[in-house]
Amino acid sequence: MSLHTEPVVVNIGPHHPSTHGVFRMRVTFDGENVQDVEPVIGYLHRGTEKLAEERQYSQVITLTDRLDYVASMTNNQAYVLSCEKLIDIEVPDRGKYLRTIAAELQRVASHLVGVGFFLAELGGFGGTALMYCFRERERILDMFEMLCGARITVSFMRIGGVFQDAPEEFWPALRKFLDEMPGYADELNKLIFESEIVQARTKNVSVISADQAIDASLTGPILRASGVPWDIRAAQPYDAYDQVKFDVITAQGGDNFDRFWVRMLEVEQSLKIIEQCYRDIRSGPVRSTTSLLFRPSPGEAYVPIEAPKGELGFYLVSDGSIAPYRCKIRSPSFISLTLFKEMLVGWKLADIIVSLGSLDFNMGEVDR
Amino acid sequence: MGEALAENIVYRHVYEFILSVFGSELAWLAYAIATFSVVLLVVNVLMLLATFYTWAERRLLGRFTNRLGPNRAGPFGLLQALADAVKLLTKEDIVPRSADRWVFNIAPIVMLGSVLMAMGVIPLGEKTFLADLNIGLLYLVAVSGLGSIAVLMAGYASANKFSTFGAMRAAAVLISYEIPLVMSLLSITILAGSMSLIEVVNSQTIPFLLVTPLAAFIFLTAMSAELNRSPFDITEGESEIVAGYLTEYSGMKFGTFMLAEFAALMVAGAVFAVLFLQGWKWAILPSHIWMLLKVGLFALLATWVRSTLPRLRPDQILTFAWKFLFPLSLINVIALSVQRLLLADEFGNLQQQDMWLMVVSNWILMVVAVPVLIKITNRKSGIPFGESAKFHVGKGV
Amino acid sequence: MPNLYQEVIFWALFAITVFSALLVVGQRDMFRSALALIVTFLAIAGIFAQMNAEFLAVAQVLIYVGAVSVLVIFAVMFTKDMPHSTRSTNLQPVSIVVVGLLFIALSWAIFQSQWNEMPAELPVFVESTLVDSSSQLGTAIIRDYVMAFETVGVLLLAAVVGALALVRDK
Amino acid sequence: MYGSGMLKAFGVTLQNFLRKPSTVQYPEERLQQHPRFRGQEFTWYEERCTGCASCAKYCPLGIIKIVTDPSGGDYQDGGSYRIDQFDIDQARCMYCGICVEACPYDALHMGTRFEAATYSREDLVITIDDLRARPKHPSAWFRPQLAKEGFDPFTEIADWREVGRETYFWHPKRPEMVPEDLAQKASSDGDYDKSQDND
Repeated sequence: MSLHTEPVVVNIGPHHPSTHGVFRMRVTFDGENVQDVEPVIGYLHRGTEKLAEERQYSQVITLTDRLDYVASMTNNQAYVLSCEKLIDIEVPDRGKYLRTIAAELQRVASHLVGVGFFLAELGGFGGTALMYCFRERERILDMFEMLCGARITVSFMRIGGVFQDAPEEFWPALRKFLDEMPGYADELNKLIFESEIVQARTKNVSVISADQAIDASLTGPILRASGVPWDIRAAQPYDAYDQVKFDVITAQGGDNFDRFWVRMLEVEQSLKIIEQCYRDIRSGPVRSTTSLLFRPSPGEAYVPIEAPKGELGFYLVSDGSIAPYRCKIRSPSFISLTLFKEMLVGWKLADIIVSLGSLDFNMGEVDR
Repeated sequence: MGEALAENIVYRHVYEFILSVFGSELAWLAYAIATFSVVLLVVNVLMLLATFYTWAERRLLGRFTNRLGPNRAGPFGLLQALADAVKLLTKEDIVPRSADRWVFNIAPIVMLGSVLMAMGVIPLGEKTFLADLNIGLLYLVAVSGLGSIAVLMAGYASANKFSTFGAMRAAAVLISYEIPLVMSLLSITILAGSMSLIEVVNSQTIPFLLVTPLAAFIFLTAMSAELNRSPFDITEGESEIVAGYLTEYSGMKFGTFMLAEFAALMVAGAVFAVLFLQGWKWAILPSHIWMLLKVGLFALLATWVRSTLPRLRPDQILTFAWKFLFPLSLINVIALSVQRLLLADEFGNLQQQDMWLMVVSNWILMVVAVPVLIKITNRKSGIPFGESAKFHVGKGV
Repeated sequence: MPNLYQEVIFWALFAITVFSALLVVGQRDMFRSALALIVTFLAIAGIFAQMNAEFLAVAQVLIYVGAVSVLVIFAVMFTKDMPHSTRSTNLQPVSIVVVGLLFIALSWAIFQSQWNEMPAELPVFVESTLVDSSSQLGTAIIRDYVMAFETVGVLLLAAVVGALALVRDK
Repeated sequence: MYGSGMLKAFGVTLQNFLRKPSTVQYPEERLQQHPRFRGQEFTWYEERCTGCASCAKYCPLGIIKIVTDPSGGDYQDGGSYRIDQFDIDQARCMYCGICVEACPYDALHMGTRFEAATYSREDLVITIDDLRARPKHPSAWFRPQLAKEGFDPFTEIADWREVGRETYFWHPKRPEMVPEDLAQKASSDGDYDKSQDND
């Protein structure tokens, strides 16, 4: 016995409290069940790639800040690594370590934002976990301010190193953060991941299998949550990652819970990496080239890095002029949206939001 | 009803004053004005409490989330509610073009009305109540059902899909949680031997919270569902359906809805205090103060829950109601009936030592019944209860 | 003790009942019809309350307003083009005739009944009803007619189980 | 036991309830900024500026407009142009600081303020007169000489002589800091190159 009902098409976004920016979904609902999803992107398109092709290599660094604006450091890092490969220069050791520390701090900050919104998306009071996460992220941002004078749009890295050495007050602040952060992470575990309601809501929901994830070329925590131990930091080390030891976190479920849980565990690993960098960093120069303006010989370069959200890389083609001929951005957020429909169809309205959050994408990076 | 009102001190004074001024031939006027003034007093107490609570909840939530909360308007931000009201009043009143204008406008009034009507039977202190209905508990349930009609009206009339989602969810929650709620009220009736709220308070030689913890648990759960409070706030689920049935409301219509919601929480707190915490009774302090403190305790608890727990999915909420709460409330009612049958004397009254016996047996019942029922529900459906906190994490490379 | 105020209130409730009942059939918008039905139920509950049948009044609100009308609205929500769904059909003349006949029959029954005789048979019961109708009802249901009450309960349970069995996913 | 996870969550919120709030009351209290903070209100030292327009050239957004006049001054080696116009369109500025990094004469510094709300966009354009008139609170961003002297840009106003000069090639010569060296660092100041100071 069944009742004839008509599906409802609902536009979720671009203005919706939890679509992570101006993201729009055309969702076809049968009651509360999702029948079809169509992501609509492009509301934040700023033409970053074309802007980059109009600017000198060193000026593009400031544009990369604005791609994934919750993880500017890693954007900088991906871009300058590609540039360094293009003009073939070596970064001094201290510069490498500083970059690694900054990138890992940024990873912690980015994951904190992702995990902080988790509880809000599940429908808890929008401020609880978020405020706790932002409180800790604030300390990271304070450290970024010490490093480079800005908190979000950092422009910290330069081609050939970082722009300047860390000030002396940075190191005690980092030490304090490293000492206190595990306690706060434990608090977040208790608040979010051990709660039965959270587990009931997210376990076995929107499962992505390992094969599906690989086929869709997903990377980052989403891929690792499906059980694939692929981490570019371990597989193709860049900067100082070949000098540090850390575990590649994987989970087996591939569901919403595991995607967040992998992020939470990666925070732990990031702290471990920073700890080692803090121990191993030695005196020395932080930057090898001092010129803002250069003309690389014609060629191309692509260096992938493990950004908080997955593999990020800038494919640069040089024609010998002062600006890149082509700058293609391989952004993890955009590719994370590939499996969107497969993830959501068959689940409920309430699950859409959580699954969306579990991808932890950023519209600045999706639309570029 | 009128007799109970006549005991009211405000009523008596106003009535006598008007009689003394106009003479006894205008008794109907005195009756009308005196009744009106008492009703006005009670309604205003409720409204004042609700507006105060909007501030208090935001301050408390602020502290729970490691912030300060509103503290700018007036000392400690106490005038924040006033500032909000002024802001809402000066906002443009927008009605969507395709909305059913008439229903759209009347919905907030129905919502507030249902809450105010519930206030009619609740004793706010010793000898401070409007009416002592002998079916007070049923009246409360009946009147609170009206609020859901208002939600349905708002959801339909807004001509917005998010609003419709919210309204349908509200209806589903109402139908499901009314039953455990009534069951928990029934267990109170069994204990007190009356449905009058005054009688319920008078019969509480021991707080019923101790005597029947299961009923208190069911009441709190069902009430938070009826009030759209976390973790059952799917009706407004701001992360999913924007603001549910409130999506299209603006200005003071929105304000009326919010006021009604907070007032409903106050009413629920008062009901909880009356049913489970001996109402106005306690030592030393005046009865009204005790009542206020108990309502405040309930509000604090509600805020704490709101700050901590995320929301369940609608299907999980319904499963929770039908497969867990409903059997649990049946067990409780049956257990209490049997206890009363065994323990009551020939006049059907319960002595205090019998009550203590019930305290012991009911706590044992709770400790046994809840885990067993959870196990059964978990095995059968597995939906509302996830696994307990065990993580399976493999390390790669 | 029918006095002026009670008369006024009764006639007001009566007017509301009749008017909203007319609205139920006269509205084009089915949702508004359902709302008018709720108003009718409420007004009838008011009449019950005025007759000191408080339990009945509250039960009316609880069951009809709280539950039945919500189900009605649920059902109404399934209709297509809700705002214009109530249309007159060619059965209108037939229905007018049927309603007219029903009205005549009811009126005849009302005027034929010997109303004056009835209180004479049940004076004690009426008096006690005025005092505490709900406890009287409770006693009647749980003590005197408990068998019938439980039978109805079992019947309803069977109906619920049957309904569940019908809609269950195979 | 089932439900223990939720109870722990309640414990966490209670713990935070009793903790000191992590926010501050903004207009009355302010968070401490780092001297490197890149803010608004560029600090410009006209005496040091030669009008080379490096800043305008390196600005990724092209929002700096410099009009110079070679007729008046001696613009040969070591000399400077007369600067007629120096507009920074703050409304489009993203405070990346590349103009400061590009300035070869340490004439342009980032500012330290961040409250520049205005009612119209035109008010956000910093003209040369604004630059001259504004109190000089130079940020230590890319100006390590300021950080080295312990200059506090939030309270002090720095004269152009006080901010000093740093060669552009200071990076390799910098004594490096590791956490253990911090105490030592405090005593080993002043070994940067001041030979190119042309004040």
